[in-house]
Amino acid sequence: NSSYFRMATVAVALLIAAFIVMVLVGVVTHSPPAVLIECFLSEEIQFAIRLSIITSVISTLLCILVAVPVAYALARYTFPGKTVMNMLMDIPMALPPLVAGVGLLLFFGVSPVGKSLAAAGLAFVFTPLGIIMAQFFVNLPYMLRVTRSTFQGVNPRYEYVAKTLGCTDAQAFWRVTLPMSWNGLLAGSVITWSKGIGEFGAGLMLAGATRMKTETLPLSLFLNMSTGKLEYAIAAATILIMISVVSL
Amino acid sequence: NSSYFRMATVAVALLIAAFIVMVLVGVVTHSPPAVLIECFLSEEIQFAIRLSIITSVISTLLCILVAVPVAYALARYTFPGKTVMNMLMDIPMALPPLVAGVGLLLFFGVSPVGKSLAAAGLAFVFTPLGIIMAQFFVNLPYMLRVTRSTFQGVNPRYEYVAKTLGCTDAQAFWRVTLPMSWNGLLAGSVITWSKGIGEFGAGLMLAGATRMKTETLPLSLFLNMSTGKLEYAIAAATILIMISVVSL
Amino acid sequence: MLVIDSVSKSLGEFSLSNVSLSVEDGEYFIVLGPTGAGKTILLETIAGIYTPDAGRILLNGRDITDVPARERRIGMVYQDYMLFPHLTVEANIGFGLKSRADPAFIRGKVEESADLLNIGHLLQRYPGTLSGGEQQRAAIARALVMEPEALLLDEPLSALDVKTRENLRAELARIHEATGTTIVHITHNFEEVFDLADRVAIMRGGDVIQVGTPEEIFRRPNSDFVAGFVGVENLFCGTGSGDGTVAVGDLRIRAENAIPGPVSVAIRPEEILLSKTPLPENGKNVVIGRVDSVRPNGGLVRVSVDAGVQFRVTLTRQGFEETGVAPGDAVHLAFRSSAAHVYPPGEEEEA
Amino acid sequence: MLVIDSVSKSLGEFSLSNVSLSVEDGEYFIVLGPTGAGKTILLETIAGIYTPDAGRILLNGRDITDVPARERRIGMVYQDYMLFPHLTVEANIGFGLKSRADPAFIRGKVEESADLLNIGHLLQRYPGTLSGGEQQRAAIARALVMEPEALLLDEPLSALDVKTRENLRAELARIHEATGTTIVHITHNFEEVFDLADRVAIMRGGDVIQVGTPEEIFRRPNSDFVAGFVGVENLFCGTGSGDGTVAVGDLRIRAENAIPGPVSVAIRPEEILLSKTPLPENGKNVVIGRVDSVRPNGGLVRVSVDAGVQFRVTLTRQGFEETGVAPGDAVHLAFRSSAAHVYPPGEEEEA
Repeated sequence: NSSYFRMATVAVALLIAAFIVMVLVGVVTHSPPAVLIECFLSEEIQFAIRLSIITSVISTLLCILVAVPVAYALARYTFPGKTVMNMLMDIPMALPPLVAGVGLLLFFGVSPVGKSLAAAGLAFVFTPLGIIMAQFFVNLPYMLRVTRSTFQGVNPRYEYVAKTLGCTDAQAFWRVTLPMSWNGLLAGSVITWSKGIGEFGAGLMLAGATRMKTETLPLSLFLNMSTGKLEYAIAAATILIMISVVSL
Repeated sequence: NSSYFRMATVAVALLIAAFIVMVLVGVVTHSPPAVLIECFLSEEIQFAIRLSIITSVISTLLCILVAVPVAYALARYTFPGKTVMNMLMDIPMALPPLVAGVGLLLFFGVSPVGKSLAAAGLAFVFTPLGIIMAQFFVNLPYMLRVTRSTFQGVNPRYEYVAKTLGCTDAQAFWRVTLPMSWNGLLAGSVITWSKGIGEFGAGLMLAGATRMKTETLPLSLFLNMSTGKLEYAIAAATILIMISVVSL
Repeated sequence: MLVIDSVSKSLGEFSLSNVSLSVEDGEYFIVLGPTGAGKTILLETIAGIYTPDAGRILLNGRDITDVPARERRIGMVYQDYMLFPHLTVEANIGFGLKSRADPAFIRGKVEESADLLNIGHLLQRYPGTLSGGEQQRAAIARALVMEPEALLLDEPLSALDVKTRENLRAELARIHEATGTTIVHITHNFEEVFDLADRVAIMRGGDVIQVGTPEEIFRRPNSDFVAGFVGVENLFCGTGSGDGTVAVGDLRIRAENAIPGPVSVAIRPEEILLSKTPLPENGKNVVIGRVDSVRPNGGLVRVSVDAGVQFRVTLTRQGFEETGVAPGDAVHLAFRSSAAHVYPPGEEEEA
Repeated sequence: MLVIDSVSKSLGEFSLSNVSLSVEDGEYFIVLGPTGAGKTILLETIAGIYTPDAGRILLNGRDITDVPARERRIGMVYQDYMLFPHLTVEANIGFGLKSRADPAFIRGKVEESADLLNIGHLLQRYPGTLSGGEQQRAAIARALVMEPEALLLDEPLSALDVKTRENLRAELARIHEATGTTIVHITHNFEEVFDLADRVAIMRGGDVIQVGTPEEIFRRPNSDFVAGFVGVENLFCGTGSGDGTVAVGDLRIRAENAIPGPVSVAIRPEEILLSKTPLPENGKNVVIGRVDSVRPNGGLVRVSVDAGVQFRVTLTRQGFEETGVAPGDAVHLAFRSSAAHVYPPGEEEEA
């Protein structure tokens, strides 16, 4: 009968959904509420929350600032290097953040460019600034993807009409394409921000895992797991789960 | 003039592309080739390569096996829990793998289900099996997304016609929808595999970082960075970059 | 005989509400209606893709309402062909036979069906390499090879260019004659009706509004909607009297059917004669008016005449030039009483 | 005057090859052609969206080939309206004025333009809440408020339903009369030509094939392509002689124009008289044949007559019924020599 197939596929779907929910709920319900709240209010977790929010907001703003012009160029213009650029945007789907972190570490720690930046006061290695750079580097391609497809979704004829009505390219973008793209940009920013909050591998390499210095929520989770302070780790994990769920 | 805007956006795009390329090239060219090759051939890196390939291939096969029926159910049927299911598929865009790893650690290490599985010989905690589970759990939602959109791209009327020609639901799927979806499934599998190879956070938590036991390439990179064996870390990173670039 | 008995089905924006139709054995039945009228949903419900929310479907006496699609013996052909792109034309046509019989039997049936559709030379090609017309032929062959008790065609000509459409229209008529299969064909294009249909149903918003022969629908619409859909440009509100005439403003029009009280009168613009000189009455309605405007439109000329109410008359160019009429001229109009059809006023009256 | 002088432009699958046209001041110029003929690219090149690969564009004597779109004073209206969805109708219409002048001036101009298009009551609405016809009116108002020297319309009626299309067609004629703006309107729909165009250009595959008044194009096509496009169903191959007649098989046809040697002859199916009784010659071509088939088609009847070559004759139903003709009857056909147009054979002959 035709419905057996349907029942079988739906059953697998429900089973998998149950497994995912159980894993997540297992984390959130592991500690008794009182312990959880105590951990939330501890100086360390409070520091991690603050640092995570500050770094992720700044890196998201940087992503937006860079992604908007780059995505527009990719969506509307042809230029040498465009193909490479589009490929680079696909790499992070496959490039581990850990490797990106090592790359950034070498770039800012060893290369002449990085050394002169550090000499000028812009030190990224083992500093909170490094966390921002790590988040920016790892998340930029995602933001670029979302922004590019948002711009591609706006028919260029809107801009053509704007130009026949007296707009320069920049005015047409500013008065027409950008306002028509708000929803896409907003959605992209929220994802970027929430990915930034959860960024671990690249930050670990570039900014290191120094308690109360570069300790964002994921690094706090890692440090506390390593040192066996399970309840603090759970607290950090719980906050990260809540952020993921809320940002959907 | 209208081309200023164009030049400005393209310039930002090229600058960012150059930055990304420099960071990646910096890693690959850091060690002299002779050192790199020596590291490639070392017992440790050889072990990591083997373990990475074995675990990622198995986890990818598991992802395909689960994703195909679930994605089909999500693409074609309505059932209770479908909305939740679709939301769960969006969570990993935001949920840090580290948190997923803690969740899996608690589920398999502490929960009754996990304990009875371990008693039955299926131990996931601090074992290579855990690496497979971590990769499966983190990558499944990506595979699901790709597979779902592939199935959604096949007009259901092909199945309707197949049914009027005597097919059951399962036959229509097997003889029509699946063959029409090969390209999408293949692309999704390659991405899943290459993400599996690079998976770090979840594996670190569930399988731990034990040299020559659960040492995949990313864990090798991490362990060797921690212990200051930079040339080994670079070797692992170089292999990971090559895999990312090749799998595009 | 295919009987759709009070079938309702709701699928979000499209729906069927209490649709009843019966299609005779071997009949070529066309369902005509604008986009969104529920035509495709009707076909898919007949084919067994959807189960009706209410009502029954009977095929040759058998109640097939709950029979799955694969056991209904009903063929389906879509506007976009839906040929399986990963299979050759031969494998497409043989798709439904595969589980049934030995390869030689399948091969024979496939070739027979392909020959009927004149695509015997395309069997080894893949659908992506065929023209639209060839793909549609292959899709029809794929359905016919199953020897269905009814064949459903979902706008089979809409995706084709004008020339191919005409060829395939002739082909459909030929195939219908050769196989004798009962065909239900849906379309929004009135042109297909005259060449193909034995009977026509007009649908709108999930309802069947009128059923009849093409001539009946075309000349005797039962509502403003059908009248507008089949291109009756002269629609007047009037009052019917018992003696078979209708008062429209100051005019008294003799109509073919008589309904007392408020009515609508429909007169096709091609059924009106126009002349500068008085026309012999011969039992016709004769009206005098003045030409408002003359609009050449392709090979036709549309003349608007003020005779108290506004009449629209369509002539060929040749015919128009012979009348020698120009805007402002006084003219005589004549039309048979059989050209004036009366129906109750208001939207959506049932037949 | 708008002059397109030998303009070429290649954009992947669409292109213009050496197109030359000149549109007079205040003219309503229609460019007609099938999908993919390069019509939209032509408009967008005129508007300044693309720079031509070769050739020049002149507007009222000024060479605007390299002038950016924003300084060309050319308005553009697309089939899909392209109203800015985040702005009210008022802000859409005033969009182009925003940088120019004080709010009161803008307000006045916007209201004037909106009144011209009868959308004064919709100014505070957002485009998403308007019907297709209202959106197209707003799009036209937005272009007109800039007082362009030329207005380009890209299939402005194609996205609308039949009724709205007719209204807006009349509206376009009125606006053209009221403003006197030079209009270039592209379409694939021949119907729009008769109501609107002063002159027409036929395009195909990036080339302009023929330019002329609607009457000229309609009755005197210069190629098989144009003849087919405007619906000339009788196309015969023949041999012209010096005396103004053309031999088509055994027939000798007097044509309006004479070309010696191999020619094509085009005769519109509506320009042929059909009768059971002999027709007076009066300088007409008279042909005797036998009726092959009679196909009622809507309000028209298409008759196919075998007279050595196959003639197709279109009559209204009324006209057909008066002839009393049935399939198999011997009939007389007559058509004026001016109805037979001769052009050199072969595809794509230039005018």
